[in-house]
Amino acid sequence: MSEERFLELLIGPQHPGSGHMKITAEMDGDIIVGFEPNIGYVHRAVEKIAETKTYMQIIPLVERPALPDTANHNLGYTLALEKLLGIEAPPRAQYLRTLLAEINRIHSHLYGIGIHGIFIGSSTMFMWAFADREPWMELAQQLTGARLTYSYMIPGGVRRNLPEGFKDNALKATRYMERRLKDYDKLFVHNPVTVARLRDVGILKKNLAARIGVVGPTLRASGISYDVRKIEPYCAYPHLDFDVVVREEGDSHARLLVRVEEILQSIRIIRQVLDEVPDGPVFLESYIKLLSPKIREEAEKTQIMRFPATFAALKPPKGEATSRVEAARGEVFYYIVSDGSPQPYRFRMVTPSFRNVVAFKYALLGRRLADIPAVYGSLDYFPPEADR
Amino acid sequence: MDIIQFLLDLLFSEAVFVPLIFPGLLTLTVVIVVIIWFERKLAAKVQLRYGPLYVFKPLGGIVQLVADLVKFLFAELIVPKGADKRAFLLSPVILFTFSVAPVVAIPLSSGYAAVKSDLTLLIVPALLTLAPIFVLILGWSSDNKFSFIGGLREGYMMMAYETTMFVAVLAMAVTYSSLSLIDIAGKQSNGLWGIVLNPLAAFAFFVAMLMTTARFPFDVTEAESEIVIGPYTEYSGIYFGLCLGASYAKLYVLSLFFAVVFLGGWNPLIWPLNLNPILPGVAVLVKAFLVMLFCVFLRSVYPRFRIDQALQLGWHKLLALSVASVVLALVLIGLGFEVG
Amino acid sequence: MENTRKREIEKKPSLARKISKRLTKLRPVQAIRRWGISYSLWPVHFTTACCGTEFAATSCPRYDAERFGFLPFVGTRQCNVLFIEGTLTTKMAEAARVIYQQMPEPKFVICMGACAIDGGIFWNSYNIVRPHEILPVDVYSPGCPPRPEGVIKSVMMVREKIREKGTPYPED
Amino acid sequence: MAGSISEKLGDLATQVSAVSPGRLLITVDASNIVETARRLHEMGFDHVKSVTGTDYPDENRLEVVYHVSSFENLDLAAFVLQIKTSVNRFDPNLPSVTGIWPSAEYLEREASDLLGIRFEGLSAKGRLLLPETFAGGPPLRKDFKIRTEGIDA
Repeated sequence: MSEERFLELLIGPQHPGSGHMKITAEMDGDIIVGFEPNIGYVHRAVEKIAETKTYMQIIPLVERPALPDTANHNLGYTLALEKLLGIEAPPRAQYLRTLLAEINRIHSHLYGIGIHGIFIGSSTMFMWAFADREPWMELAQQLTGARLTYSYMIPGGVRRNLPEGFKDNALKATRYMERRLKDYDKLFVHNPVTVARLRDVGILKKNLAARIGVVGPTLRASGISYDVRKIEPYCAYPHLDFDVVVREEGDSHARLLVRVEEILQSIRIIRQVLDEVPDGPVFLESYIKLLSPKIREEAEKTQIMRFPATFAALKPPKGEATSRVEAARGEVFYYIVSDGSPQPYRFRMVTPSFRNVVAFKYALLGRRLADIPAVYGSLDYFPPEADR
Repeated sequence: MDIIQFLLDLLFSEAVFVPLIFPGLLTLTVVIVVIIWFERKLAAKVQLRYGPLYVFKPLGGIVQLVADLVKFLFAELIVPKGADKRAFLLSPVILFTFSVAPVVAIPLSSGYAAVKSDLTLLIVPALLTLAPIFVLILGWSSDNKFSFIGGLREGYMMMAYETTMFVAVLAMAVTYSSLSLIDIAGKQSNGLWGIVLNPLAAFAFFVAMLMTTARFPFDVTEAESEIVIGPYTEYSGIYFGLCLGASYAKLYVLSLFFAVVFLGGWNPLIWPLNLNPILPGVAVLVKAFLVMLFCVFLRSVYPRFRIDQALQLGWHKLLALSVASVVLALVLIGLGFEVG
Repeated sequence: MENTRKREIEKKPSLARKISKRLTKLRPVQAIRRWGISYSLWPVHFTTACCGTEFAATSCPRYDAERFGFLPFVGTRQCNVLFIEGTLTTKMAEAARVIYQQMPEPKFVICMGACAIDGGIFWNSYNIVRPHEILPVDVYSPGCPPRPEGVIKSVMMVREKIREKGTPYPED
Repeated sequence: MAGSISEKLGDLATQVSAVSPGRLLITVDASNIVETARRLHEMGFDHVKSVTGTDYPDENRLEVVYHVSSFENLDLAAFVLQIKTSVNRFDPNLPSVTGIWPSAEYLEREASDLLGIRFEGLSAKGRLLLPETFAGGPPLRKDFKIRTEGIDA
């Protein structure tokens, strides 16, 4: 009899609340007594393929697993590669990188909020968040030429200079976003039903969160002020003034609020970057010198950089490099082993979603069936990123 | 000739005309088509979109649901391997029938009703009680865990909302000291509508109505991110259309009921117009339609409650509220307040 | 004796079927059917990979595919379009086949993204499947990821296909 | 930092050195990995960022790398420790550190899935990322070949 007490529920991979994974949930009535996420449905072997590609070809590759958050993944890889090459981008490029990273953080957070909304039944929040992603993607498109897959950061700088009129558009977008966040607050974030659904659901206590190693907003919602932008500042972050958003509750609602408040911090950063961006080249002078005079002239005129020919077979010296950056979902960690050939000998990428997948088990045991989507959405779990 | 005359008489007799044409099946179909279109358009408006548009552009895609129905009609009907075939195929039909059936007891004017009984106030909720049983059956017969959970949730919700609903109806019966809907509507002719007389009962009934028809924020039986579409998960083709239709039919019937009991029925229309049975009926229909619109509009405002929260609300708050409404009605009567 | 009885049993449903078949072959009925299906393409909720983000953007305010009656829906039994959103991994391919079989006829498959065409950037991965090997694909939408306009275009192409060629009946 | 760590680890570690700002390299023997983990955990390094390996078929060894840092102690968080150890390619056995760092669970499962390292004491069995039916060796080993661009591709 005792075995039949529990109902084994297979959720996914085709299920509106599962995303790209299969969840095996054991239910005792409405209570979850066993929870096992079965991931790997989007495992596309990024780490193995990277070993067959040149260093420049890996840039688009690392973006694909985390499509809503490409800029930060691109940035992390570029930083690791620059460490291997022993170069550093010029200051203006550093600011432009920060700019794109923050724009990307905003629209990635909006993506997370929207998915969280639809998971607990608010289709309007989903639509609004996705509608308000568009201005930011439009901005990024103005800067880089692509909607999602920017490939903007290259070793030694960035691909394009700031286009004309960008500052006005960006400021307009920040003002719009601030206005919209107030609307979100009324409709969704502090809607009584939302609060009832999310508060005290899926709690990760402070020491538990540190022990199981979750990252990003999930960690910060549990009261740990860990943000790579402050711990190990990169790009222009040391010169910028912003706060790390921390909440103590550790529940789903706290994670949602962290996301909302981080959008405000990102807006603050974008405003500072637009004001303070220094003049100068956006690509390393020593690389620009390698270009043929004609191409160099053209690049100077259009402000769109061209790769020097050496980039086709970029050969970093033998060695290892690690880098970490704070992507929208948390810390991305890269570890590259070079053997001096044009392809990396070993390429390792640890994504935030992969490190957060462990949180499901701890946050959901003993909760109810309806809490699965509420917690899932709050972790902002993006399966392709986790599976790589 | 006699036969034709007989058939015409039969068709226009209230016993046939009411359930089949107005306000029965035919009107219901049109109302469903329009209300779902409105639902999608309204949600789209809130969500900064257009919603269905190109299917018949001059009228803003109003026939979108007709296209969907045609698609469902011609789609393959799949009976899952493990399903109990008879129950699987029969229960949606019965569900739909029982969801529409109460319409016969709702009078649309003082002289226009199929069932001329003194107990119509009770007939409508009583008939509606039968429908959820078939949701349970179809959830069970689908041989799918999500359908099963959905069916169970419907069962739980049924227990929670029906008590409230009946107590609220009882409160209105006390207020009007009558069990006949015609009487009740008649007593509101002085402009004192039920919603003014007993707002507590109106509110409790309205929330119970949201629960029974699975509207937001009590969408727990069809909560898509948890249990796909609940009991209807395995239904394809026109059978899914029937299940969907049943839920809207229920909303329609309850909205008519709400309009008659709480919103004054056909009352704004004055005496000469009352002679034609259709015109007062249209007034009721318009009121019911507005109630339906409000119900479906909630979709774009609220997320959904968890099942335990919905039940808690049903048992703890709403039941208390409905009991309070009975007390209010008794007080009104006790003060010698004569209605109508 | 047994034979005739058997024939009777076989004949009985076939008469009803014949009538319904005759009816559905009528020109106006066919026209209505095509019109209905072409304006009511419901893709099933099945995100295979990262193109899902752009797919979601397609039904959201700026692109609003619901204008065309394109309503992403949750259950397999009610939908008639299977969107392969990007890479199909070995694990996911099994699910994709099951979902395709669960969907009622008539059904259509749209492949989104370069990965769904021939692997795209992941062409040499050990864990991917090319969708055309396991599913009858109707329309491809190229790009990495395709822009939402491209997704809407692919829906339009399916619509045109239905209108021009019609769709097979399940029993044919 | 390197000094205090090497003091804490004593002769467990064969090498403790700072390789770049904020990065420390610790080399230990495979048998000492759990003890090293325990001592580092006592120091406040509370989570694992990455568990992975690099295959060196020529030297017949699989270099396993743990990247460790801290969340709760923000001074330690500025450092990422790179704990390296080597195992035999043909018999890659390692004790699991999940007892000390639960955050290593999925990372170790991934490493055992993709690199074929057996972690003793890892409770979860079965594959993590690859399908159960996956044939062929661990894909991240160097002898697992995939197609490459070129004339013969």
